[in-house]
Amino acid sequence: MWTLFHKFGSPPWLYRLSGAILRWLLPITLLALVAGAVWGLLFTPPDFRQGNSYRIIYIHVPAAVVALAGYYVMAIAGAVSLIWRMKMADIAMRACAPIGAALTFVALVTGSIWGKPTWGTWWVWDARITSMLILFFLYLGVVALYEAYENKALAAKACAVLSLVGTVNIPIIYKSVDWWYSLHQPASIKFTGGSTIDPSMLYPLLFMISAFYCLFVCALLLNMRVEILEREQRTAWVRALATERGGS
Amino acid sequence: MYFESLSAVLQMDGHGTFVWSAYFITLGVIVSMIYVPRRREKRFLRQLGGQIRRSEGSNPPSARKEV
Amino acid sequence: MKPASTAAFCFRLLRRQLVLGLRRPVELGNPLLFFAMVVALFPLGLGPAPDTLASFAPGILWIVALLSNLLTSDAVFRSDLEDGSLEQLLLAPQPLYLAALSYVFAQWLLTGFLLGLASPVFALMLGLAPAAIPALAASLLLGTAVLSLVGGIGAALTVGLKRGGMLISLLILPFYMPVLIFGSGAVQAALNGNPTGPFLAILAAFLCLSIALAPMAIAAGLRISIDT
Amino acid sequence: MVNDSAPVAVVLSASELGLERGGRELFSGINLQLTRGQLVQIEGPNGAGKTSLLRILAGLSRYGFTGQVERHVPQLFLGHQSAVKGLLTPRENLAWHVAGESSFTAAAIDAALAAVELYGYEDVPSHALSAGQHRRVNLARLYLSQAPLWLLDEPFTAIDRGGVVALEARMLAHLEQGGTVLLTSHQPVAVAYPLLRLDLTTGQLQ
Repeated sequence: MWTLFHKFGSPPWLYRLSGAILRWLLPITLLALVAGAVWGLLFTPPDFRQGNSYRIIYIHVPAAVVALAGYYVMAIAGAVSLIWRMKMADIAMRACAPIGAALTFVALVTGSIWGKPTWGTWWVWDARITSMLILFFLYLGVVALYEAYENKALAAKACAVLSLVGTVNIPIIYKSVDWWYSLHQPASIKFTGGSTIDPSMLYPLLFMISAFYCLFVCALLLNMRVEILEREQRTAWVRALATERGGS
Repeated sequence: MYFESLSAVLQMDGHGTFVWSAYFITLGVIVSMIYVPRRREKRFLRQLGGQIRRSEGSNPPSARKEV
Repeated sequence: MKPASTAAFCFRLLRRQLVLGLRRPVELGNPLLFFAMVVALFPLGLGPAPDTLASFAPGILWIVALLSNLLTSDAVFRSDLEDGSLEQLLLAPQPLYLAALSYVFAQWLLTGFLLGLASPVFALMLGLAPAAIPALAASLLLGTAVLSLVGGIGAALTVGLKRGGMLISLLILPFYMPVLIFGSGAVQAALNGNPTGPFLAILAAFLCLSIALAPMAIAAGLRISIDT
Repeated sequence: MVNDSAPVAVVLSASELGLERGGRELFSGINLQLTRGQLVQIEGPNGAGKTSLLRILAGLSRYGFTGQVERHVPQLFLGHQSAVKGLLTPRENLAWHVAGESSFTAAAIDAALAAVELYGYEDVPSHALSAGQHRRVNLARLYLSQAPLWLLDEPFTAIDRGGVVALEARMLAHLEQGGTVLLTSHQPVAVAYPLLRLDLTTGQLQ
């Protein structure tokens, strides 16, 4: 267990491992995303109330789910970085923020596009959309804080503290927004009633959610590889790699 | 296959614009999520490789003057 | 000689911060003045119709209180960092958790507490029904304490940065939202004749949670900020 | 170095300290064991990391360095900044000091302020004092504190000749009582006491 833990702290080992994982995970992920999209777009029946516009669910919900999970991944990496002072946890945390922000952005934009045919307006202060918007702000806050620090080792620690504070706060924010929405809005335009979804619509959704999780892992590893190289650029193994790969 | 023709797939009973634009925006974001770090990695390795060659002062294999 | 006992040390810090605040009475008045000025902007922007203003009053008063707290949060640790007091504070053998709590408590007494006491005046200016005024003052007293604690986290994380002013708002405004929801909710409930107890209880729960956790984050943030 | 000395006498020990800033190695492999009654000056050119080392030893820098630091006794750290609040009087500055030392009596504070030649300035708001006088308020803590270990960063900056002589006398008294002084300074330290030098470029204590 501890040897594995220490191995994760070793940049060249992680760099090679991530390369090996990406070699097969990246094609599988892309294939799964395409397959899931085709399944959702072409092989599921339309919703009896919303017609075909509900097909946006196959990207909206997975993006939202993974964006939220990504915040917790970031916070866990932050906690590891603060407690064990592991350099690789810093790097993982740093890599999470832009990916999470991108996925939150997708969830917001697709939610907004979905809102137009459903509610007749591009933006509704619906509890979920509002919560997503706040999550987007939280991610951007981490990115902004990281960029503001000149010393990147300290930047990572500061972001770790911020993301841990966010972890405590996110459930509170979500519950508050939920409650706020139910107070101000009669529950008439509630949709995607969670458990009542038909299996023929649910399976492609679950499939897409797993594909988005794989996408998150791929993007995380890709971003971490760049950060590893930039931080370790004075070490012998990166220089050897650069002469070998970038020499031509 | 739920739809009968390609035009039905594109139109989706009038919701086609919304559905397809949502999917294409997502596609764009996903592609950039994969492409941007890969390009950064390649560019970084190329720059560092060049830096190392410059500092070592080694001549290219075919020591020809470039124009 | 032993170092000062923790209680004596916290009392000493609190007294020091309060004296520092009270020796600059003008700066003490600034958040209140800001509050008054922004409140005056709303009739100009929304029109002077008493009905409109009264219906927006709970939200307006709470948002302005939030902004005024945000502006003062930035300064909690800044002067101490600039003159080197902060590094001495971090070297003190007493727990930094309690020291951070003392700083935030002093800051709240000088801003949020005064704001809560002065809020009935501004509420009357906006035509808020008198029945809702106790709820406004109570929710502001509880809520601004939470805001000060959360704002302290942002202040601790950004105090070492040259341009922290804008950044701190980006970092902590999302964390202010639950307080805003329940704070203005309390006033709204009082306006509608509903009991305000549950709202105040939730705000008090937020306060307990932030007293327990925020000083830890502040302490961690200060240790990072001082480590240049 | 002082492995044969009794462990009780060790006030601060550091092993294998290394620091990298902006991709450049400032120092590495610093091993240090300070015992009671030692006077040590950290030496090195500008930018060698003297202040950084002192801050690591004090426990202010916690991230970004390698190695271990252990402090065994209470310390007094005086940094570049004087930690004096302009709105407080010198007396209040010392009485409500944030470093958490014990509460000093008014008489002790007055005596300390007199020792740094601020007699008569006790109740003047500090913003009316000069930068050198702010330094002196800070140095008054050396007369009040009971901490055996002093970490002083450039203590002679911005004080006049008389102040330097008084400070050196205070350091000598502290050392003779079994205290330890670790300092950085660009000026030669004229204390009639064996001076050890820590060279940052070699990491050797001489």
